[in-house]
Amino acid sequence: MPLDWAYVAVFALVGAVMAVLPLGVVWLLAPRSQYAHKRIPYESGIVPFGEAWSQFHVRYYLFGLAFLLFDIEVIYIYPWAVVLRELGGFALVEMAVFLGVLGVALAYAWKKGALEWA
Amino acid sequence: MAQLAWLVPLFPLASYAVLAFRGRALGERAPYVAIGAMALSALLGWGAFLEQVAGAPPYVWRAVWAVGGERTLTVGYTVDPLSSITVAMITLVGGLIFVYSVGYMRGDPYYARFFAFLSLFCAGMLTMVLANSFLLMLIGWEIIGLCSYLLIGFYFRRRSANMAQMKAFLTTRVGDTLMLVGIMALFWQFGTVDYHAIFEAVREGGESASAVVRLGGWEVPLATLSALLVFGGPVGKSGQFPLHVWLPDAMEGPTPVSALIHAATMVAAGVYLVGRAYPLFFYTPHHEALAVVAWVGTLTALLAALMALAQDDIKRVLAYSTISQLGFMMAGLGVLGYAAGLFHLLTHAFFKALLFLAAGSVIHAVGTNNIKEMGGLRRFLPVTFWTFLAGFLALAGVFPFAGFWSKDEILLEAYHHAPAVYALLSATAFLTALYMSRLVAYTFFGTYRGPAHPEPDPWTPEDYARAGLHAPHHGHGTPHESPRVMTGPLVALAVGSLVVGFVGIPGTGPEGGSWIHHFLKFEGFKEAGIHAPSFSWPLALRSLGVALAGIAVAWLVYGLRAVPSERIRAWVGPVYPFLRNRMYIDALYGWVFVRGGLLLAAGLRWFDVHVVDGLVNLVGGVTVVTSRLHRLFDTYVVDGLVNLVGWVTRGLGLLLRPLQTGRAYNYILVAAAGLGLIVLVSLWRL
Amino acid sequence: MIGPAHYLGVSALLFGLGLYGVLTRRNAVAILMGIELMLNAANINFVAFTKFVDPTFVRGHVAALIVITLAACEAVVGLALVINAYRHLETVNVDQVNLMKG
Amino acid sequence: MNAEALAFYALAAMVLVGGFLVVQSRNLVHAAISLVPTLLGVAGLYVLLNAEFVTAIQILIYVGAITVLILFVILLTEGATGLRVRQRNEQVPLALLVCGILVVLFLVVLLRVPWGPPTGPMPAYNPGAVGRSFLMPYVLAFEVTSLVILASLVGAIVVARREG
Repeated sequence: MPLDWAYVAVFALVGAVMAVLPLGVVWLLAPRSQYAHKRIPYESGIVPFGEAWSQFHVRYYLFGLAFLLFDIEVIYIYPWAVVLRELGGFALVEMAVFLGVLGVALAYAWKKGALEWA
Repeated sequence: MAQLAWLVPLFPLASYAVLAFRGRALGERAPYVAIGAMALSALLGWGAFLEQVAGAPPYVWRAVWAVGGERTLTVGYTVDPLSSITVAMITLVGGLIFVYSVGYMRGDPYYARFFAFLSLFCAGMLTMVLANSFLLMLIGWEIIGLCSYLLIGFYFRRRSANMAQMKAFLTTRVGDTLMLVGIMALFWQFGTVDYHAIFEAVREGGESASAVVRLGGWEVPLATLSALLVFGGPVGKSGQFPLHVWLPDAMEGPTPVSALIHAATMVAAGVYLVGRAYPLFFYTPHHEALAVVAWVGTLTALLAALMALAQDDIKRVLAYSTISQLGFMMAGLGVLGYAAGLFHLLTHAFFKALLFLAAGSVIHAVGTNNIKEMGGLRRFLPVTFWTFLAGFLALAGVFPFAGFWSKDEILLEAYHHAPAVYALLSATAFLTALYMSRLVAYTFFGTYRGPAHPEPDPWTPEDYARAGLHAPHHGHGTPHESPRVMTGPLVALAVGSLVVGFVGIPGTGPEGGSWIHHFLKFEGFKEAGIHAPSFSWPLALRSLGVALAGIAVAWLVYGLRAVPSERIRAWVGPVYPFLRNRMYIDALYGWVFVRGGLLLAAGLRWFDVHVVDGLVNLVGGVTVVTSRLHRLFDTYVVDGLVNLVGWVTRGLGLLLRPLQTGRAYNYILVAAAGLGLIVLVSLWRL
Repeated sequence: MIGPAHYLGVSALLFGLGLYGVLTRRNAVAILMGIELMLNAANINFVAFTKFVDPTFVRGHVAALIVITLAACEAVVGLALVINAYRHLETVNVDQVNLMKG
Repeated sequence: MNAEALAFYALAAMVLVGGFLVVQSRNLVHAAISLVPTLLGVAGLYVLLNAEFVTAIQILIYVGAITVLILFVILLTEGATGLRVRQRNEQVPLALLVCGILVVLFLVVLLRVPWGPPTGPMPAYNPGAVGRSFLMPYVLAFEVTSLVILASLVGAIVVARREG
């Protein structure tokens, strides 16, 4: 078992290296300029004012919540799929009911326009 | 199939949800939802039933709902012969009633609501039947109670309907309360509400099963007490004496409701429960709980049959006959006729639903409930007449209709186990034939008399306007036959009333017994060495003779008018008004409970007005006088004190105000501190 | 050897941190984050109990998974409330959201 | 100190430091981002506890979705613009006291409990065991959860969309 997780650790490590490596290379190789003007965001534009954070529209939150709630399904569907062959029709019906209820949720979200882009 | 039986109550429930939220939009299409759901339930229910017929073992599914220490609450369902045959009956009869309602309720401004309630009702009933624990049973039971309240008062603009629904609710509540106490006693005694566990415990008669309570010097076995308390529920729901008073009044609901609630399902719930909890009654010392059941049933059967003789409202006659037949079932169960009582439950559901629906068709045609204002209807309503006749023959117990077989079984059991019950039930059978013949004679024979007082429309023009309908204009010419959608179910139920009884023909099962006896058997009998009496020709002929005698007497009195009923009425003197006024039981309850309650309230009010208010006024007067005398004293000394009190209160308020901040995080802090305290205390005990 | 007490210790500390966050934060979202920490502490307990006390039916895992589901639902509804409150009252500080205070 | 202990202490430190940052960062965005190592650390603890499936779900749902949603809402509302606002209420000392006492009590309890051996072996294949549990003894919970999800979705949409 622990060996299996070693793969995960290696992957995580490689991922981190892949993220950090380019930055390090750039830091090593890129030439740097010392002018004060170089430190502003746009060299040839208007200096931005206000906060860098900008607010989103609520609609994007609705996508977020719909995503999260249907993401949860994996908790139930994955183990179900694993034992489906073993438990047979009963499991199928149980999952049909489960998905039926979630289908109602989806239909509601759809009808309320929570899935409409723009 | 049995594994899917849990879906059976869910289809009507879903139909209810759809109709409750979208019913208005569905309008005329509302029944399709309800009937479709019912059809699906029927499909599954019949599948499970046929599986049981084919010999599948009973299927039980249970899940833990809650655990509290040593005791667990489980929920789940059971598919066994008893529950599956009852489900099959409910879905079939219920479905036919739904179809009938399509025609009967057409044009009603609250069409969809009606079907919503019917669906919810069936959902509750099916839950109650399939439940495998007293807890889930109680949930279904309460849904049934709620729906009966809603349906009886469906014509909510009618004051009489409001009164009837309240009466039904409150009266059955008396029984339900007893039953709840009984269930709690069982839970306390056995630590579970699961049927199987409790029944096993009483069968084995272990330590917990033989617990005893002291009631004023008497040592009563707790199991017997719980059984009798649980029986309180069926007494209320199945209209047994003395809680039968609500059932005739419940005829205020639309006629399909009467058929569904007061023939096929709700009243059957009580009988079913007694059958389901049979071990609880059977394994009491000397079967004493069963004896109570038997005698309550017998008394109910006889009294209700007597009262039915003197009623003029077609539905009320049927209502009393329902009470009487329920008494028959209870008596059958009570005299060790387990299969017989439940068999009668099944056959009765068919022919009583048929009778109610046919009566509905009659009312639909003539616009009155009073049989004295009908007459000669067999020419105008041929289908209704012939189907009603089939139901009548079945109820009266004429060979070969269903009622003959089931009633004969009960009488047979009674003859062998309780002769006194047999005698009273035979008399009841005679009375049954008599009052039903009277009903048929008044309604379908003679000449058409026409309604003197047509029933008023239950709705106001505003109701129709809101539903987008036109108020129907009344004014019946000659009565006319009902549409196909109503007569179809009648014909189907009439066929049912004939053939359902055939499962009770001796020889259809193994060892010369009937099939139903074999299918619904109670294991306890074999262990206790009790054998079901075998079919006997003399007894069967005797009960047939009793039924025919009843019909003959009625024919003489009401048909040929050889002895006019008026003369009999004069001859029996005060008996007729006694029966007509329901033996004054309703009046008695009205006096004791309703008026008693009002009197108590009036007394309390008088006490309040005269004694309490008097005291208050006295104190007030004295205060006024003294305060005038001591005004100066008041101004300086008392005011000073008052101000002092004010200041102290204000100071305290300022001091305590931070506690009631209205800020959640303060409260959570206190909760966390409380958690710490709990941990500290339990640490100390660890 | 790492035993149950180790895991429960971490869980107790995490629970304490979460509770502290819930008790002291003014921002509703920050309070929600505190709650998430407490829920995670509970989940650590569930999973640790499964391994060290009662592995039958992996009950603790089932409980933890249901808690995660409920946490997601709670976050969704709670955050919706936060958004709603912000749009109506221009603040997400719970001590300023006091419409229910008399 | 073996590898397991090493991993445990590393993960515990990650969880607790992350948790500390979550509750004490002035900047809410930083707090939300600190949630990530905390939750990942908890996922690591699940690995040590042989709960592979819960680990996967922890990463997928908690780290992947809930954290994102929280960040979303922070940006949607005051976000970093609220930096100048006081972030703590007035009951900090009391809360510190209560939380401290509570944690100490918890630790005392769990040190005093006698831990016996487990009642049985862990099932070999984790998702399978979870699936069997969900579909056999806990099927009611399984179905009811779908209703909870339905209710929260409907509730959230209604609440979040309500205008004026």
